[in-house]
Amino acid sequence: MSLNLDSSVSIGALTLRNPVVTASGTFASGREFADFVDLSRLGAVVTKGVSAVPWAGNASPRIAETSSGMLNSIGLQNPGVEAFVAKDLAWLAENAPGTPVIVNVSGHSVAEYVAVIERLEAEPTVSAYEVNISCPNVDAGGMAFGTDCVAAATVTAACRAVTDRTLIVKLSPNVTDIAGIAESVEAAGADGLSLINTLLGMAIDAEKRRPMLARGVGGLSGPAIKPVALRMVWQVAQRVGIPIVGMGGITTGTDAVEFLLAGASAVAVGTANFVDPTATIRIADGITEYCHRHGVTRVADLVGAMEV
Amino acid sequence: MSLNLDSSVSIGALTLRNPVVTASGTFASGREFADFVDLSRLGAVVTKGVSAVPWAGNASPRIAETSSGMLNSIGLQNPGVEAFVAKDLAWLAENAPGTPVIVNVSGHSVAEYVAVIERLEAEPTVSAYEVNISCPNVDAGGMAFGTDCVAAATVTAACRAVTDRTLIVKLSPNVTDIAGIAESVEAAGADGLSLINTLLGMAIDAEKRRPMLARGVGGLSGPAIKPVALRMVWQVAQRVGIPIVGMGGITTGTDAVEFLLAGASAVAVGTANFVDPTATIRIADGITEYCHRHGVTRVADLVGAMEV
Amino acid sequence: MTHAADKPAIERVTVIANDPVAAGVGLIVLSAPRCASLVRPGQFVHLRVATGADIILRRPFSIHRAYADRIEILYQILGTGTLRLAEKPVGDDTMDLVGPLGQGWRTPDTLSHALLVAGGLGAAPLGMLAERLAERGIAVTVAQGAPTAERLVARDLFERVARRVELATDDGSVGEQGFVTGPVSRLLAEESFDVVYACGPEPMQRAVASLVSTADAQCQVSLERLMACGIGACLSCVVSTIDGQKRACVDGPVFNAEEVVWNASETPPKH
Amino acid sequence: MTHAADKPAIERVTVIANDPVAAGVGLIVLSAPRCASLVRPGQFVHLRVATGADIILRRPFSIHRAYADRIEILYQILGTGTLRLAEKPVGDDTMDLVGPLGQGWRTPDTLSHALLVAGGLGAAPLGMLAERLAERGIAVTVAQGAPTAERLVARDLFERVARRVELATDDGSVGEQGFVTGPVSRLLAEESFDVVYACGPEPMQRAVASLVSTADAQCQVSLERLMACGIGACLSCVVSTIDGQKRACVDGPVFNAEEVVWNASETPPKH
Ligand SMILES: Cc1cc2nc3c(=O)[nH]c(=O)nc-3n(C[C@H](O)[C@H](O)[C@H](O)COP(=O)(O)OP(=O)(O)OC[C@H]3O[C@@H](n4cnc5c(N)ncnc54)[C@H](O)[C@@H]3O)c2cc1C
Ligand SMILES: Cc1cc2nc3c(=O)[nH]c(=O)nc-3n(C[C@H](O)[C@H](O)[C@H](O)COP(=O)(O)OP(=O)(O)OC[C@H]3O[C@@H](n4cnc5c(N)ncnc54)[C@H](O)[C@@H]3O)c2cc1C
Ligand SMILES: Cc1cc2nc3c(=O)[nH]c(=O)nc-3n(C[C@H](O)[C@H](O)[C@H](O)COP(=O)(O)O)c2cc1C
Ligand SMILES: Cc1cc2nc3c(=O)[nH]c(=O)nc-3n(C[C@H](O)[C@H](O)[C@H](O)COP(=O)(O)O)c2cc1C
Ligand code: FES
Ligand code: FES
Repeated sequence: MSLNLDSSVSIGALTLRNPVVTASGTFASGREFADFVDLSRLGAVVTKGVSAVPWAGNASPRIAETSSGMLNSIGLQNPGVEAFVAKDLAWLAENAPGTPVIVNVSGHSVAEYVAVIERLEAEPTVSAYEVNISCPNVDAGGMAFGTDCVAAATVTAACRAVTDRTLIVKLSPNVTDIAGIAESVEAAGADGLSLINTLLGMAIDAEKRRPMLARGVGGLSGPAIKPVALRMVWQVAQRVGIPIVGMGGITTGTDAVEFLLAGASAVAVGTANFVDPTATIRIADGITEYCHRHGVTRVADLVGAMEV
Repeated sequence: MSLNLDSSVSIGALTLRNPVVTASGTFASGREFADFVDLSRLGAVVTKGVSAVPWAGNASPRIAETSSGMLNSIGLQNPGVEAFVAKDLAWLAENAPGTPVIVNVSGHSVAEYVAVIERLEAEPTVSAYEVNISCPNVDAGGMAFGTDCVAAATVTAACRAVTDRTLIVKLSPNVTDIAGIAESVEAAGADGLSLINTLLGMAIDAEKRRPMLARGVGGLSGPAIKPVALRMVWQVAQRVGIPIVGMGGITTGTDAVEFLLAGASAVAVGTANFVDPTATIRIADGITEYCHRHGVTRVADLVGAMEV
Repeated sequence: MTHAADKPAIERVTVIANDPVAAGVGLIVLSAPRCASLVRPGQFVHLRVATGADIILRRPFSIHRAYADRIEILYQILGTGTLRLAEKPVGDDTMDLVGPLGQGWRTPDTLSHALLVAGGLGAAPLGMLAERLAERGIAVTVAQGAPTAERLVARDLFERVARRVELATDDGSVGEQGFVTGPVSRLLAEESFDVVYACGPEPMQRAVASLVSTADAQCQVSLERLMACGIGACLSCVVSTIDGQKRACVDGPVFNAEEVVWNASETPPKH
Repeated sequence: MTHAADKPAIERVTVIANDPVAAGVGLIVLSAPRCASLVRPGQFVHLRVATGADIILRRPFSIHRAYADRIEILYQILGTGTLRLAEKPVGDDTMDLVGPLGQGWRTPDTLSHALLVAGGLGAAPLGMLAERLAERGIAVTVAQGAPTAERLVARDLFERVARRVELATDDGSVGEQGFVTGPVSRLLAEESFDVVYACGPEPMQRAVASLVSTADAQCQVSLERLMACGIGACLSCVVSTIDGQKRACVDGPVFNAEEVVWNASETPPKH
């Protein structure tokens, strides 16, 4: 039935067969979900955060459940770019050849972000980079870059300088004016933006009088944050010209359509993958169903189509 | 059974018989809840926002439900300070004589905030002011004052200059560094801080392709925001010396205890009043029960007692 | 706080029956002794349909009928809350209500002939009114409209207590084809009424009000608004009136048609 | 994605029975044909206890027993999720599981005598193991400990299939008074085992592991961690090992005791 529907959307030079991608850190590099999801049906696989050298991540406990959401302080644990290339990229090339791979890039410093990209430039199967300047779970770097216009622009420009591939910058919601940051990042050469990363939050164990997370604070995700995410996508879409990958609590096809209407060109599914490992496909089907019901023939026509 | 428990807490010169107060705008001025709540059992009644002249508020729809939360864009509709004095203050003086009244003050400009306080200085039954520099639902003023250190300090200093009563400033969570704003407000003479006001959010009706709220955006409240509120109370408590009234999603006694442990000296109950009109009392009883279970003899001992 | 006898209160309810009455419409019978004994026609309850759920707000529902220790609610499945209501099994005791709430229909002592105008689910708050008026020996005429004959909910109740019932359906499956305003204008021409009580989609209520304004009868309408608190505190349910903004939950939901400043944007997105 | 026969899948389950077996402990029997046919001892399921609820994450539970089209879960009521699980009526079909998940107990072909050490709810993942080992004619000895006699859950199962069962309770209400480590050290002295399988509070597993390290037997432990995804993607369930960080959900929950770098902070706040 999707024959008469054009589901493709574009992020810079990159065309996605449909707008549904995976949210970094919630889908590993796809292998763990291959039992549940036909990876060839995804718009793209956005990998977990990859850093120049291996990162151990934070102490446990690393997650806590909250009302309609969860906190995490994983801290970008990853085996580093070399192991990523050898294991994850190789696996993806073999098992999901037709699906674009967007590598989420982590760093403690501008140099580290650049180092990861420079290393990956040699890899033909990487389609785009998503530079994470918004992780609330690492001390140095991480969110710090995402909360200041100048720092955000600096990282962006440095990454831009070393790649011609589609460059997406992932923004932090823990700021006063996300649209201002978005403008600086656009000016610095980003091809697209993804938002939102998690909201900085905390959960407390009243019985033990301790934070639930070993790190104390963590990133809030899930349906609880959807209203904040929709608002930010909408605000940013008013102010920039580059495409947006919207995310934050997306659980159903209708949620995804709301993000498209607010101005996102694509949507990422994160926490929902933990609740329903088939969430990405269910959501893609939901978008298709919505389009048929509303006589929409091009998903791209929904982008920013909200009447305010 | 609360005989052997000292539930009193202090905010500046003001002593509350227990830490549970009402969150502004969710309890009107108490009259509407008198059928459900013994007002004499509240730590204080924090009134709805009061402005110098009547405000009509925003267009409808003004609320939308979200996962474990709600959005509102009431827009501080109120009949102005004169009507407030004649109707609400008079009613409170007669029907809740022993309960401190904290008036939540709204303004579009510094002069308007000052005007409201100057008028209320003449009223003996006002115990304290809560200056709302964080309302996301008014265009001029409102949140603008709460998202900038200088503006926040200016409003605070101007209000401080015209009253010796306990002055509480209500902070916006829609900022990069709430602790920084808190420090400026403390330096400008505030006796206490209350946080958090609502997170700016949006809900979209996918079928109609319109925002759910007539105003487009609104303030997110309820359990969904509790993790963000706890984190901010904790961050601010590390950086200021003045007492904090903590709020954001408090629904149970345990929730309230979490805020006390994070560093709040008192807690405000908002959205929960809509779900259970007796929420304030249920929560106060829950704190008492917790103290008995943990052998706590002074509620004040719980303030900031979290081990990190 | 002493619960002055007629004041609203929180009351745990038990499901006595819960059955479909038309496509997407159900009738739930609840055991709620206190509310049943206090409620007046046109009042509503604020029902907590779910606890520990992702939806936190209560849902407002008119009381369709009240007798002995029971109340009846006629509900249309519109979204999450009403869907969960429809799934409540007999015996379920997880819900509680706040009520009875609001100002009901006003029935002057001089009232001798009343016209009740029900559009679709608008029949809900009119059921109890029709019964109580009939009990008082007041002549009741009903004009009821719906998309189809099947959707003429509570039609039997009206047929039972009303002197005369005129029907209209969009598809003409019963009564005259078209909106309920058809029968209403005919009735206003043929008979004289002291008060016209109207409930249904707001455009329909508005149309009825303007028809009545030309006749010499008083017109009352029951308005729907989004409601958070249901008890007058949150100002989410404002109704524009010639005397300024009022609250549907405590100043209404029933208003005199003349005082209402009709404002489509105020009506809930659904219904 | 083709579901290779032994791969985990999402499976809707129906509640066949759900009864308390001790204070705060229940046994739920679920119809789950696919999972029942694939599961190996020591594996677990990630159960979606509630939908449309304020809690969104699944809950991991060991499979206590599996037969025909059914699986049994032995659960302790700890919080919201397990409380809701305890409230599930027979016939409920609102839950689904992801499973079977994880690496179960390893049972070498050379295995001839196994010691199963169960502390409290640690009996859960050992029930199926005891049955399957006995079916294979392998000698099973069980050391079980709990706060009280009543809390010796699955004791009957162990008595049924084990060659020998030694008990310990904190209150001495049955067996020797004290921790299960008492019987374990005695058994290790008296008999010789190829493998010791331990599950229970992590301090107890750690104690058992060090006892075994002095004997010449292999020791396997089943570890609990907070789990979001349950399938290896989120890294919320890390276990420190001598080979670095592993994931309890896919590399475990069963680990060889020697490879575990015991780290109390990694264990869930509860249990
Ligand atoms: C005074 C009053 C009396 C009512 N009486 C009845 C009745 O007798 N029978 C009946 O079927 N319905 C009645 N309604 C409408 C009923 O409240 C809504 O249909 C119901 O709240 C929808 O909830 P939902 O979760 O299914 O829909 P959703 O759209 O999922 O609800 C989302 C939010 O919007 C609110 N909402 C959605 N539609 C309406 C609406 N039309 N009015 C008010 N709030 C709405 C819900 O309460 C909830 O807060 C009445 C409304 C009011 C104000
Ligand atoms: C592999 C594995 C097998 C398990 N097998 C069993 C079993 O057979 N029987 C049994 O009773 N319990 C078992 N548990 C523990 C069980 O998962 C928790 O008791 C349960 O998740 C608590 O949920 P709750 O909502 O009641 O508690 P809450 O404290 O309200 O849960 C809050 C959050 O913490 C998590 N959580 C809390 N305690 C634990 C814990 N001990 N382990 C993992 N997550 C936890 C919950 O999953 C949820 O995400 C197992 C855990 C794991 C990891
Ligand atoms: C467990 C977990 C790990 C995450 N890891 C990363 C990461 O490595 N890099 C990143 O940019 N975002 C990371 N995120 C953020 C998500 O990609 C996403 O921005 C956020 O969770 C909001 O979407 P959601 O509500 O659908 O989960 C992580 C989120 C979760 C829950
Ligand atoms: C309907 C509504 C109206 C509100 N009006 C005001 C107000 O007038 N002044 C103010 O300072 N805060 C106002 N608030 C914010 C609350 O006081 C509180 O800060 C916020 O809702 C978070 O608490 P909660 O999650 O317990 O509701 C309002 C909140 C709601 C939901
Ligand atoms: S619903 Fe809150 S004032 Fe009417
Ligand atoms: S629970 Fe997600 S990796 Fe183990």
